[in-house]
Amino acid sequence: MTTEILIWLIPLPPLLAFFLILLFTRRNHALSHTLGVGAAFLSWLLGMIVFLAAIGVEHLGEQPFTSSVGWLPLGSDVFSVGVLIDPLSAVTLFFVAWTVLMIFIYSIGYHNFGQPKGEHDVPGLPPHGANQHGHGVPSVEPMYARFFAFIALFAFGMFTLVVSDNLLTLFVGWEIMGLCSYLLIGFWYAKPSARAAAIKAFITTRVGDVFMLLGIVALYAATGTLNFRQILYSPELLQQLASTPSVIAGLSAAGLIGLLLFIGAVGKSAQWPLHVWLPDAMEGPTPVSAMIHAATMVSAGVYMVLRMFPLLSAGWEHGAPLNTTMTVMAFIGAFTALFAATIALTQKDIKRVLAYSTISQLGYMIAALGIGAYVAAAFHLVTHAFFKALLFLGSGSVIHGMEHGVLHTGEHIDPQDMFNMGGLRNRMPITFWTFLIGGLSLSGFPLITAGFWSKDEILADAFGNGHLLVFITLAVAALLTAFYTMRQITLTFLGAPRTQAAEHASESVRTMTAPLLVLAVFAIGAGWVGIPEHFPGLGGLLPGWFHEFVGGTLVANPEAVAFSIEPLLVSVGVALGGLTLGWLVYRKAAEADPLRKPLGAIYGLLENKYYFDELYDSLFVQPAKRLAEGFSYMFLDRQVIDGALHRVAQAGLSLGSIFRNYFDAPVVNGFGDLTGSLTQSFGRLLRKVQTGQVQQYLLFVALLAFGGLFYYLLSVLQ
Amino acid sequence: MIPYILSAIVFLPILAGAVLLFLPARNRQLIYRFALAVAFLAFLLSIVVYFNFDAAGPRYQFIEKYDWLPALGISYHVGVDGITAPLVLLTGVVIFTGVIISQRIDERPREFFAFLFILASGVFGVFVSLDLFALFFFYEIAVFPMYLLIALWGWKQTREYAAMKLTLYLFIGSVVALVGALAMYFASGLGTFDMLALEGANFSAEFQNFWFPFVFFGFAVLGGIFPFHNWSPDGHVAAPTAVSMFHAGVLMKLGAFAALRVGIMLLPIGAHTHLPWIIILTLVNVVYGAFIAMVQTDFKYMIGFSSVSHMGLVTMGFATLNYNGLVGASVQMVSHGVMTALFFAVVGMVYDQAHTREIPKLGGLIRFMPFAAVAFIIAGLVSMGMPGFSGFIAEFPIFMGLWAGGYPLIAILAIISIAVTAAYILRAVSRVFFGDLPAELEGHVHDIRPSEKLALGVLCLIMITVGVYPNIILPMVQSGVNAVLALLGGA
Amino acid sequence: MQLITDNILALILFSPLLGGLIVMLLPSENKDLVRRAALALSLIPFILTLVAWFGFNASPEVDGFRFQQQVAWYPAINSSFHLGVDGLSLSMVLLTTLLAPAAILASFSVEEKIRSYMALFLALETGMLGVFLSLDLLLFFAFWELGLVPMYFLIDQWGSKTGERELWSGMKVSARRYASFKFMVYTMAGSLGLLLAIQMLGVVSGTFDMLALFQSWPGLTGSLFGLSVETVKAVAFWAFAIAFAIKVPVWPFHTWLPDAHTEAPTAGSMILAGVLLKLGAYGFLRLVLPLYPAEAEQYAPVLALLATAAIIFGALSAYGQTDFKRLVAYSSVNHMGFVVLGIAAAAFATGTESATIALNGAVLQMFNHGISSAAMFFLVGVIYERTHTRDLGAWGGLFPLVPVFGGLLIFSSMSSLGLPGLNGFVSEFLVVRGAWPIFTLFTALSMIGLFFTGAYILKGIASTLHGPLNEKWKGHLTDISRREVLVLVPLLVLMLWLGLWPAWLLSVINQAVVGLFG
Amino acid sequence: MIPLSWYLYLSAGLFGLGLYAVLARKNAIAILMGVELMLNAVNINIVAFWRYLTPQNMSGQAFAVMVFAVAAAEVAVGLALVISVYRRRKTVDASEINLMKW
Repeated sequence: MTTEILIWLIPLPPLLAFFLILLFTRRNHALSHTLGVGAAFLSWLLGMIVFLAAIGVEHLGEQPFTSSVGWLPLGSDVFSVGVLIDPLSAVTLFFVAWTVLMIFIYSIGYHNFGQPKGEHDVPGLPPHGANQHGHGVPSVEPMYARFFAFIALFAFGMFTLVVSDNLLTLFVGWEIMGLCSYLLIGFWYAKPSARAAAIKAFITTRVGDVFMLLGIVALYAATGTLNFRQILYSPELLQQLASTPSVIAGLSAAGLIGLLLFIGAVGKSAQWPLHVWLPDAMEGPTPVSAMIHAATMVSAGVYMVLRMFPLLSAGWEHGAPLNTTMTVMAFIGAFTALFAATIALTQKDIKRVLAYSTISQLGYMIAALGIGAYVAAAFHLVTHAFFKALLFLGSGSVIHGMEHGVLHTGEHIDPQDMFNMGGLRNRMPITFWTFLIGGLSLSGFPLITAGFWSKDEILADAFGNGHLLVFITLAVAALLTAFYTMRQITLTFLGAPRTQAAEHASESVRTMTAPLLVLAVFAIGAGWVGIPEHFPGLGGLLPGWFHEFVGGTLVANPEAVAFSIEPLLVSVGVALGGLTLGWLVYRKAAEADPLRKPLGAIYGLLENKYYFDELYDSLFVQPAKRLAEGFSYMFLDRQVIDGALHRVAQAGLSLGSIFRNYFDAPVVNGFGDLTGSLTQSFGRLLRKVQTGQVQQYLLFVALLAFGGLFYYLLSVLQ
Repeated sequence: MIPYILSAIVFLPILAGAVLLFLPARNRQLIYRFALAVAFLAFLLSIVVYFNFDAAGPRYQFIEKYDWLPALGISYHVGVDGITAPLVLLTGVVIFTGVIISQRIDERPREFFAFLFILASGVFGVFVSLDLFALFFFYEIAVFPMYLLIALWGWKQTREYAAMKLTLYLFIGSVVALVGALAMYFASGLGTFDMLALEGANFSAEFQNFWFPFVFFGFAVLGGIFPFHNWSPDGHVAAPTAVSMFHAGVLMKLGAFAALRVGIMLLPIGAHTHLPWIIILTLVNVVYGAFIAMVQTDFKYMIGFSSVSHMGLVTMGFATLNYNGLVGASVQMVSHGVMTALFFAVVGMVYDQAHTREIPKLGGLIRFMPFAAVAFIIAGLVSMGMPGFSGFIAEFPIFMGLWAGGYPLIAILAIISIAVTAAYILRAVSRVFFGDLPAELEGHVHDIRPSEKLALGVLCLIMITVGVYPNIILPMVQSGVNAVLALLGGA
Repeated sequence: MQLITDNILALILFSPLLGGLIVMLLPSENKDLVRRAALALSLIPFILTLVAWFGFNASPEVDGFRFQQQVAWYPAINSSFHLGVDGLSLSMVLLTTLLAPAAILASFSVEEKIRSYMALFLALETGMLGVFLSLDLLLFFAFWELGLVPMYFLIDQWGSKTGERELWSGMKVSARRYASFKFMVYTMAGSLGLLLAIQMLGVVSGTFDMLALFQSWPGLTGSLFGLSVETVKAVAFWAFAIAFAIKVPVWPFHTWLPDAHTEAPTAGSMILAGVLLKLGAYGFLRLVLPLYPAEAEQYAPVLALLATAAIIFGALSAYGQTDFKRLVAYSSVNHMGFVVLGIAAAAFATGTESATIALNGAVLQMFNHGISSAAMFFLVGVIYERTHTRDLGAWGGLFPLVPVFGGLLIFSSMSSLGLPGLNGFVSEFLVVRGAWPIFTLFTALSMIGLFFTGAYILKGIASTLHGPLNEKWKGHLTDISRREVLVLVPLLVLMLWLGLWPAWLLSVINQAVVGLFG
Repeated sequence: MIPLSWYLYLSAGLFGLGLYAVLARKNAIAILMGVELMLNAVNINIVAFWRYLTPQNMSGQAFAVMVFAVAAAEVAVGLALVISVYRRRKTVDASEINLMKW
């Protein structure tokens, strides 16, 4: 029971830190980062305890740590939320806790804690550096405290996502991270580019999110629950979902739900076609990039897919042909892996290269899941988290060093452009070596690096289960990966400095290098837990329990694919080949990229990311704007609806005046007046008789009298 | 039961009018004070009548009966029932407030008040008399002074025209009605004009069907029924404020009431035959009046036509010949009386200061006469049937009456008028009282006098009280209506 | 004490009105006194509501209407002054009495005619409470109409002074007069049908008491006015539905709303969006569903279609705005669309689990939207008071100048955007969940609206706070004041609290929903 | 004894004279005189009828006396009028006195 309580507690410290920092310690840098790091450390501590407890348990898959409380009283029953630690979340928790902690520590140095305030620094812009006895030195980030608050919230989101036992709270964490990525990418909000990037990231991921929300809703509607255990561990329920048809023809309910959820993952993990936001996200401070890309957000996508794998793969058992969802996943994953890798070849910005490599690596995992290589994907997720975090932090440290040089020399160059670097290995050795380890691990340098093992397992799975197309695509991608990784390393650290700034670059402070070292250890060691038993030589040396452990998450623990030599050779080959090629091509590279000439137009295409941004802009963004402003508001509301209302009002008024002017006044009133005037004129006629002559009057009287008399007499006589 | 109270109410004003003529013409203050005192006394008496009326008691109360011309079966026979008691109160209120408002009259106030009081006596007389002859007698007494009041004190441009028009319409109407009445007198063979007796004389269906239109329309003209409504807007506009108040507030009710008392109650069969088509005329009143009011730019004409529209509701309520309709109509008579009196009072105040009634030429008055503005707004809410005010209490049952009477279509068409009313009332309010004061009015507009505030206050108080606590009037109205229904054969 | 607990509802209902009268008696010169008094008086109904709330929760097992009170009012037509609450109305009452003090505190910055302003405001509160509290159809209508009057004057008198609106053929009127007039006449005209239908009901069933009508009316058969009862009911249903749809507002009856909201004074918009719109939705729940179950089921798809249109076009129009306040106004259309969608879904499949969930969601969404839109309007008002513009283009990069304001704006924006963890999400999720199995297509389409919600919210934030600082405001802009923060705090707390622990409210709502439609 | 008819002839003749004077003469005084004649003719009638038809009651004389009174008053008023007209217009010619013309 105590473990469950600990699990509940894991996400809380960062949340508290977030509020405390924003509400109280905004002005105090030291206090703020103490709070932030302290919170991260607490979560890390809890995470580790839980992790150890978890690996201690036999068959954690069957009896995971769970605990839940009623949350929404709905009708007769109650929707409850809670926490769940099973093997998958345990390992995820492990790497998340580590990377998060490292990133927190790293941020202290990265934002120049303890440096003077810059004269021209304003909130919302990167520090311009301060002037200290004559020459420039880095200045402290103006929004130092706020940064820690944001990443604390970010951490909260991620931990929530990992420990939650149901899709809803997972989605909560998911969206909170979305918000934080928005806030953090737009951290230097005064830069229009950063603002645009932030919005782009949020909106693009939101596309996925609304679909995912639908997926969640559909799942809830179909099963009456969102609890992972209740859904994913009842094969009959899954079977039934897989068999019932959905609203969309030819797609089972499971398939529909799976696809909807997967689209969410596509958005979050920046898979094609929703990948566009991720490279722009480099606008944020480097720790943020590491946070978003390596440790948390993008992993969240894959993590969710891993979580829901039983549902996604419902109706598919090992060896059988893939179901719709998985086919889609396999295709998109593999395609993305290759596609992103090709773009990465031509990027100048040290962080963008990593960004695209991230996309491509995530493609790997998705593809792996697509072909059912569950464990391999999880494995690669873990290793990738470590080495990519390492790489990002390393690149951050490089940029930091370069900025130092820039400030020192006053040279006006882009400190992130790799072609302005070179020969940094001497200036910043720790960064160099750690970066090298990370790079090799990324490119899958055989045997020693973590990346090799995970990547090799994916390839082996693809090959062993006969998904040749996927296998080849991934292999090519791996080759390219190795190539651009080496290109990056060569351009950055090897050769001679190309600029003044590069010469005067300096090694970063200890708070930044220490995390690099820690992560470097994992970048190598993390792989050893997953060495296949039958691997020649190394097989038995270390207990390859990872497969056993994580596989236990599933009801039917998938047994590892049989060992075969071809994929091994291929992966070794592509890794080494790519590395050497990269070195050969770029060891003498000057300002211009040697590949530009030979590739020609293709190079331009790649450099501009296949013009996807432009495409989307003209395809979606502009039309949406027109639709909103022109059609919906101006036309529909203002012209059609309001117009109609005004017509009614007009009609009423004119009706009134018609009544008045054409009926009431002439007819009704006229009639009355007419009667009056007629009477008058009649009287005017009679007036003539009034002569005023008394005797005339009397004459009339007399005549009348006689007339009357006469008449009377006549009548009497008859 | 207070003895002679009705006679007191009826004859107090006319005597006071006579006395007034002997007061020195120069001493305006004295004249005004005296008039005010008399009016207030009349008001008090009407209050006494109203609150001493026992809804549970007999149908007619405070009855007095003396022979007048026994040979012709004419007697002075007065009494109030549940329908007339509120109307007596209404008259009391209007005479009181009207006198207050007339303080601004400065040309021959003595004669003005004298005639006003004669008018008042006539009105009281009509409401209380239970004898057909006496009813006509008072009716003419009430109509005749209108002519002089309008022609002598009215709005210079149109007063002769309007006065003549009004008088002709009303006299012709009354003559037509008189013919009908005489026909009844002779046909009944009872040799009496006593209405209670005549109610008993069950006339033949043919007789009723033939004579009902005479009687009904003869009186309904004064009620402003379409197409004989046109005298009223002109009359309202031409008349001096107090007279407009009296006119729209009480006199038109006189017509409607007489149409009910003489027409419907004495000739029930005829009513059943004719009202189904007459109700269409009332519908025209309601809608058409509202629409015309909407396009008026003359403030006072707007109110005039709004009265046409609202009086249409009264006759409409009567025409349904069922419980709800009659209750609603009876309440509407009071509600509209108070409301429109207030309207005209405020319009008069505005006109006295701004010297124009063109709505577009006015504006921003609320800053100078807030009390009057608020009062006008309240009256406006009443007239647009806003719940919580007497208008709603009155109109709602009328429409229910339409449903119950099986005229759903009429109800649906008539309800349009409510929206239109809202439209023109709001328009007037926001044009006249809100916005900015036109430059040419700068310095001409001041707040109204305390006494006038008192007058407006009394009127508002009634409208709100009835709206919030309808029970203050309903029981007696119900008792009156039930009697009518009994005559109508429980229809 | 006994007296209070016995007449609790009447007290809640009339204490604001009395407060208004008291305010009118205060000296108009002493503005601060007037303001403080108004605030204090507006707190009384709130406290009373809390008393009622806890009294209500004290015995959750009791079903039906509580604290009932019946006094003869209009016996001539069998209408009585009948009050009572269930979870549905009580939550709305809580919302009203909570927002009123906030709004009054927000209007402390009003300078002209402050006394009448406050009095009208309190009167308005009574009007709204009356709708929620009355169990008599006539009474319901009475308060329904009464609420319009103060609002009309608030907009017409204290609305934004600038701005014109062209009617037709070049004829222009000042924007606030246009808005107030449109608001009043449109709503009144819309209520005419309701009025007729109510009269008809009264005539046919001889009573206006809701509880009685719920029993007698739906089961009525035979023929009325020469038509079959079904036809009559269908017509009456639409009469009701349109009146409420205009108030909600449902597309395409919504165009009065952006004008009214935009022109109304800040507090006016707060109440307008916070409570007045809820009256319409409440009408659907309280009257339409119980009185016309069959018709509601029959026409629910139409309603759902309109709701979806409201969601989509509301969001789109909001996104198309350059006026911040108008943007927020349209966001109301968008959010209320979800309420109606939920109601329509529930009407279509009464009694099912999904229906219950949808209704819960709808009611909760009413509450949430009340809070968040009020907060949004207030924040817009705050920035408007300082910069005297609402044009999104005129700001930019204000964050460094107004950090606290910025933070609060982002917070409430996120609540209005439906960010999980804040109140908006729970209700939207429930509505979508409830509607999905019933109106799958509409629900799916409404996601477009949900998507654009994000778009316009970010547009708002981005063009006020983010981007390069517009130098013009440097030094001319003070951060949000303590009083203004005080206005927001309760709202923000509720946003968070409802987001994290909605059960405290939802349990009350749920009980009512189950009791009524379960 | 003299038959009733003689009296009637007499009064008829008188009445005729009076009527002629009233209709034909221009002088207002003369017209007045004519009127007087007619009145007296009436008197003769009345008295005659009384004496011959109902001698038992006095109604005949009563009426005759009334007529005297009326005649006297009428003469007084008439003369006064004529005199005042004469004062203003210096004429008593009835044809020139048309004040009552519209």
